[in-house]
Amino acid sequence: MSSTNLFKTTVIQHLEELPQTIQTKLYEAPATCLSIFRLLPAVAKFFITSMVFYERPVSLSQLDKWCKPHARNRQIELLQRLKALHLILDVNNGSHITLNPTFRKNFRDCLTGVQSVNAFGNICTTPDKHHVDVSFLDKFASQKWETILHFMVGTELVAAPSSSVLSLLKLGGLMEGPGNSPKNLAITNKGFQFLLQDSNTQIWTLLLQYLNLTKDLNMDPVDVLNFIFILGSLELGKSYTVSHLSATQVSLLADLKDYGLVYQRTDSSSRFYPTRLATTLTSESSALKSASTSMDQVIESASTDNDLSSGQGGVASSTHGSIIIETNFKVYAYTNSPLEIAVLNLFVHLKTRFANMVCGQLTRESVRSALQNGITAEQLIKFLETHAHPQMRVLAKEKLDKKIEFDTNNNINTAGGAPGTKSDSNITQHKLEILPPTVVDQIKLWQLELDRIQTFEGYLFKDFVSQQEFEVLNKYAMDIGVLLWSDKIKKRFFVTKKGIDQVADYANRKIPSR
Amino acid sequence: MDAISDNVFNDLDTVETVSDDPSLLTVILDISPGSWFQLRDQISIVEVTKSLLVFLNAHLSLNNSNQVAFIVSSPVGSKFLYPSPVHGTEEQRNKPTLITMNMYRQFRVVDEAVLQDLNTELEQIRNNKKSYSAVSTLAGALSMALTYTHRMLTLDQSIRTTTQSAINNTTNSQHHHNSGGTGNSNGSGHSSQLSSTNVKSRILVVSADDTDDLKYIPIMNSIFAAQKIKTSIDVAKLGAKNSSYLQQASDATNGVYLKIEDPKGLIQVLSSAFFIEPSVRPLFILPTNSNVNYRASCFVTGKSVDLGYVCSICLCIMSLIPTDGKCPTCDSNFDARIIAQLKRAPAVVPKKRRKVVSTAPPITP
Amino acid sequence: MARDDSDEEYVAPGSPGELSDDKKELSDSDNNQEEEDEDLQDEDNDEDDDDEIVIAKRTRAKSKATTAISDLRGANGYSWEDEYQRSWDVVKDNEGQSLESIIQSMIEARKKKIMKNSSGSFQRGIIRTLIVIVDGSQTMLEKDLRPTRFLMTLTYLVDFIVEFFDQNPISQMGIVLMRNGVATLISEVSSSPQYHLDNIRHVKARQHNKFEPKGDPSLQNSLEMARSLLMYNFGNNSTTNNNGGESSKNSKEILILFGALFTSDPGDIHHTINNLIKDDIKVKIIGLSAQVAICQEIVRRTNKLTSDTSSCYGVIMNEQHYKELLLDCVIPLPITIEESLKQVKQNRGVALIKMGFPSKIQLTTNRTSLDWPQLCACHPTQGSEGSKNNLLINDNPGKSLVDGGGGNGGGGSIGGGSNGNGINPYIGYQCPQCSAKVCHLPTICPICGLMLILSTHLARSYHHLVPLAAYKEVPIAKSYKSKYCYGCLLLFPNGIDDLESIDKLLNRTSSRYRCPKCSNDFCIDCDVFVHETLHNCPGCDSM
Amino acid sequence: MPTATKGVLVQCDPSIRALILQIDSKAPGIVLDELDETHLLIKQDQVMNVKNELNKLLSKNIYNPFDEQ
Repeated sequence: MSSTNLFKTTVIQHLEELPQTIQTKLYEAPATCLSIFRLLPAVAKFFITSMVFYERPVSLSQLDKWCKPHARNRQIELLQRLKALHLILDVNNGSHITLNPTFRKNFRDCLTGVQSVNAFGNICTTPDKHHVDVSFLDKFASQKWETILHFMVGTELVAAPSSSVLSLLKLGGLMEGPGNSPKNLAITNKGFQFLLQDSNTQIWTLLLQYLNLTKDLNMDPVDVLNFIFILGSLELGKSYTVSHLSATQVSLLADLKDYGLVYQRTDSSSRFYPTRLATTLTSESSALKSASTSMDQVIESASTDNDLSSGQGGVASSTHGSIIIETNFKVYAYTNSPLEIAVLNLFVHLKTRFANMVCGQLTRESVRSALQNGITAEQLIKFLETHAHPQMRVLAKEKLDKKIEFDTNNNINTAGGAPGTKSDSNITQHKLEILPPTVVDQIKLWQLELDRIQTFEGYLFKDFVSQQEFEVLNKYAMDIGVLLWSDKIKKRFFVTKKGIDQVADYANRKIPSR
Repeated sequence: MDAISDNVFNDLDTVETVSDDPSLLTVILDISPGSWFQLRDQISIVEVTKSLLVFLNAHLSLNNSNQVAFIVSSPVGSKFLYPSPVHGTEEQRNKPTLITMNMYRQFRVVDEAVLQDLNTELEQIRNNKKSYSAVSTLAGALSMALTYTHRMLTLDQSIRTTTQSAINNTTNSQHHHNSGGTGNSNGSGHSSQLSSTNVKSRILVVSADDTDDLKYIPIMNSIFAAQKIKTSIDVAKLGAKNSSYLQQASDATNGVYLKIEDPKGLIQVLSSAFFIEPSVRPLFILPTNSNVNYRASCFVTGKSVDLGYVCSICLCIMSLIPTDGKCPTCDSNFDARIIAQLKRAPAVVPKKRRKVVSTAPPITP
Repeated sequence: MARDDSDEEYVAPGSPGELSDDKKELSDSDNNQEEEDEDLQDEDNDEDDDDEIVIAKRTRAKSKATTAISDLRGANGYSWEDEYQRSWDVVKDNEGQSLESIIQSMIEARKKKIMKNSSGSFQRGIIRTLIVIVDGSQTMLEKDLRPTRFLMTLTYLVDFIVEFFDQNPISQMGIVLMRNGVATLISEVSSSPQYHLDNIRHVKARQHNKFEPKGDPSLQNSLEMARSLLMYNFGNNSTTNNNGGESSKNSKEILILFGALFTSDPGDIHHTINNLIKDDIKVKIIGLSAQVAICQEIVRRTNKLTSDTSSCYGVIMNEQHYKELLLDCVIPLPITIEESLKQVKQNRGVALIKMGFPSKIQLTTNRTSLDWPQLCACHPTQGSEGSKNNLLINDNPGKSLVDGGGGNGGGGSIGGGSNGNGINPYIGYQCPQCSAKVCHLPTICPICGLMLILSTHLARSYHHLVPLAAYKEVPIAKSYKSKYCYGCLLLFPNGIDDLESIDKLLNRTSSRYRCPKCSNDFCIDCDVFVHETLHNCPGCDSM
Repeated sequence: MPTATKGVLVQCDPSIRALILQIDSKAPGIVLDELDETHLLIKQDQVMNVKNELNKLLSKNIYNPFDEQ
């Protein structure tokens, strides 16, 4: 959940920064409305839906009545957000709000199913000569996507991704090096962090980079965004016609093919297939998991060996967790994918490798090396959480339930008195601890340990003649925000490197004039 | 550990606590013809269903992994319309579609299934004479909703081998047929097992039944089960009267109970008051427009009582002392002396009243 | 951490051991037991081991005979006596038969066993008053249950309390700690689970100083205290009214969680037992180490059993079994034939209770509910200790306000005052007889003395009265008429074409469980859920 | 007339400060000024050196599970 929130905010942030005219243009497409709606936080979704079928403006005081006092802050923040997106508009001097009319119309059309023909892509009616099924698409998508990731971790014997991908990686600061030759590129700190995110986040990171590029490429950002959002609502395994797309979108298609988001047999082919990576763009989690993708394939092949039921294949491709962490910092990962092992190797001291799993240990050294690569403790923990084995999740859930049960238990005798109200507030006191708390705390401590000292370059001012002289300069430094440290008694203070010129100037003006 | 107040440790707490977990919404529509006949001037079943479908669409649009179920309860029986296990056979597929092809796929699948099956269901009621007299099967529908919810909540990871693949087959075949051969969809089939541990769920009951002749014990059992699996029961009551059982159901499960005066505005109420997801419920003040009545109903007359007699063996509630001195439910003979005491005219003098009282077991000393 | 769930699973091997041998020892150990009782204090350490083993075998034989044992762990009784079972040993490879079906049938078998079938209509004493006596003697520090016997007992007790009030909503409970030769009341008789849970937590928190297990246990002292508690909570009625009807509608019960192997009493415990019988108090005992003769006698005599005490006196074999035994005590006791005969003989009917079903008062504005503290007429009858600690609003003004109008209401307080009992200050209930407002249910109206209860409280017990018939497993066949579970739409596996192969797959099931009434098929999960939680058949109620 | 000294301000807890002073005592010329309990002024080119030394010192006290094997 946390990692998906991460990408959501970045997408939303990107949208928030767009000028209003572009935003309004975006809202003209029902698919985009739906996708943007999905990206909003839960409470915002509620506000929006409650206004979709309500024509008149809603007064803010009315809205306040919905929220419990402790949620007030969140509500205000959300409204700010929605205003930034121009989803809601102020009317009556800000005492009332109303939904963006374009958005309201299109979202409502979307819900009631009366939108225009093309809103959710145009399905090819004729059968494809070259049969394409879902498993093929999955394979295609994961192959394309993994190529990129493998290239980033530097796995050998992997064909380099196309040059457009490379330039995107470079532009996004994920890799750096002279020129665009694949050999010269090296992964950056940001790139390491990128690897630890789930594939949805990764794709969005790249797509956002792409959006930044659109201006240089003379592409209409609205067109691009609309297409991306439409992709998110297409059906997996169906082919769509290229003919209805705008020129911008057709050129976009070629690039998306490189990322594995869509499949097109040849560049001139009149149809394209969205892959799972694309259809889950605006959804939660069912996309291919970055590092665990290959491990799913292992499961899949294993399951076919065991002749399990046919439904298993589909299930396996979306199984997510595979990592078990014990309280003694031992890590077991059921994988044999070089990619996942490479990622794990970033912060786990791997010891043993078996046919379908690797064992290792989180050590101070291994975590430190990751931290020194710019990966934060937070990211490590999130990665481990999202990739935790389902069994760990189940156990954590059980523990949490027990805690809550123990704490509340008030829904037993108060059959009349709304049991949920109290227990709900209690639930928030306990968090789901998927990872052993010892490990989580230790990783954080290791990060703290790394920055035991904080250093600032700058200048120390001392040897003031009078207290007043000190006060004047000290105050000035503080006012312009360059003061880092000061000691009134010993009459010394420290300013940043940036501030030294200003402070020195000021001192020269003040002190001689005295 | 407490001593560490570094922001590294606090960061996690500031992350939004409201999760966007997928949620399951089960709608139960009571289509007993009698009650809707009463409302014929205001709204028809089809109109209500249309509103409900938009409501379901809105729920689906919240989150890609959200799921819905639709159950109708009629005097003929309760039935799943969506997900419908029988749906998707060859004949069904060739029927003309009721929903425009342009609708968003997830919505279309649900809406189509519900509308088609609702029509057959209404047809059945029309042909069935029994339907005009029989009692409501809402309790059964609630039970079905709960078993279904239970299934969705507790898809056990450890037994994935068969059950889950089977479940996926159900839902997938579902999609498969409804959407004309999509193959493996990424819709509910997938998310169902992904989210097995953190699905939230709620049930919405839409009823226009004013008779309130629900079976008491099954309804109560359902309420307790809903409490246990932390599922809220929301109730949208149309018609003239409040339903005390449904009020109790929503009150006891932290649900929303609203009596809708003007059914024309149903969609607005659905999309606001009934749209509070379980995950954000702690943040909202739940709407209500009635005082809950916890009166029990008499086992003999079926009327609700606020002052009654209870058999100490089977705990059945009676509004009157039975004339034959026997419990109507368990046939035990009542103690004649106690009956005599109870039958005595209501005592005005406090002392006598205390005697009456003394037959009751003291719960507090 | 085991990745594979099946590692956790111990599959019971075929019927072990011979009973006859064990039974012989049983009589031997009985003698041992008697001697032991005579010099309880002098129980010697070097003999201890021998005794334990004999006794252990005895209880094992017992449990086997009565089948009330854990079926998840080894069937040999103690799990550590079992031959080591590897979960993969159970799986026999049957020439390419899919493992999947075997595993599934194993899982189903496990689930099936979890359910205890208790259909058949019983008359039960549903309004129960139960005193739980927890052993707090030195023996409870033993670490054979992790982390200690005492701590585990308290942990399980929490579950028990929750479950108890869930199933017996209009019952009361009290908790007594048996420690250092005396009985200490740690939780007064109350019908609020929260109150007990708070007290248990309190004991847990101070288990290393104030409530550290210490000294010898005294059964007599604790039984006497429990008896007086029970009599106090019933006394008023039976003396003034003297109609004796209580015995059928109210059951007085004591549950002892006994870790020691002896009791150190100030007087003659047999005298106490006689008193218990006279007052119609039933005692159940769960032993944590071995069977003790005096316990057996208490149980046998108070429950009027002839010889087999296993239904009321169990000795745990492992942690799982402990929990099972404890949770067994949640189910209301059936009224014995003897008692119902007695009733008929004396020509006395059962009691009829007048009760009020108050309506909830919650301040509401037009559309929203408001949380607003209200005044109430009831006073904190129990747990005054607790209410002193967390007072929301000053007690005194409330008192004067209510006292003005109150008859025997006693001291009143503002609704939130008595939070020790887990009362919500925002919700009030109005007595239908005198319109007084009370803050929690069930209770007795402080003004008019009417018993006030929510219909939901009664309703929680109804499923005991109308038990749902067990679903029957559908026999294996080539094809079935049902394709999916009626309750949850789960697809069932198809029929087995090759019926001959069934012999090899002993455990194979059809995965269908049919309701005898409505003939709908359900999956095992729904079966468990329907019978354990819902108590409604979705099929029958939909017809 | 006040003077400005170029340097790097180090913010740390007292225990680390003590360690840095210890490093300084072995190889003098690192620390320019001791400002207060939690601040030190050190030479700009010595920052990496101090960090490395510090890591070495701190690592001494860390248990490494692989040392035993």
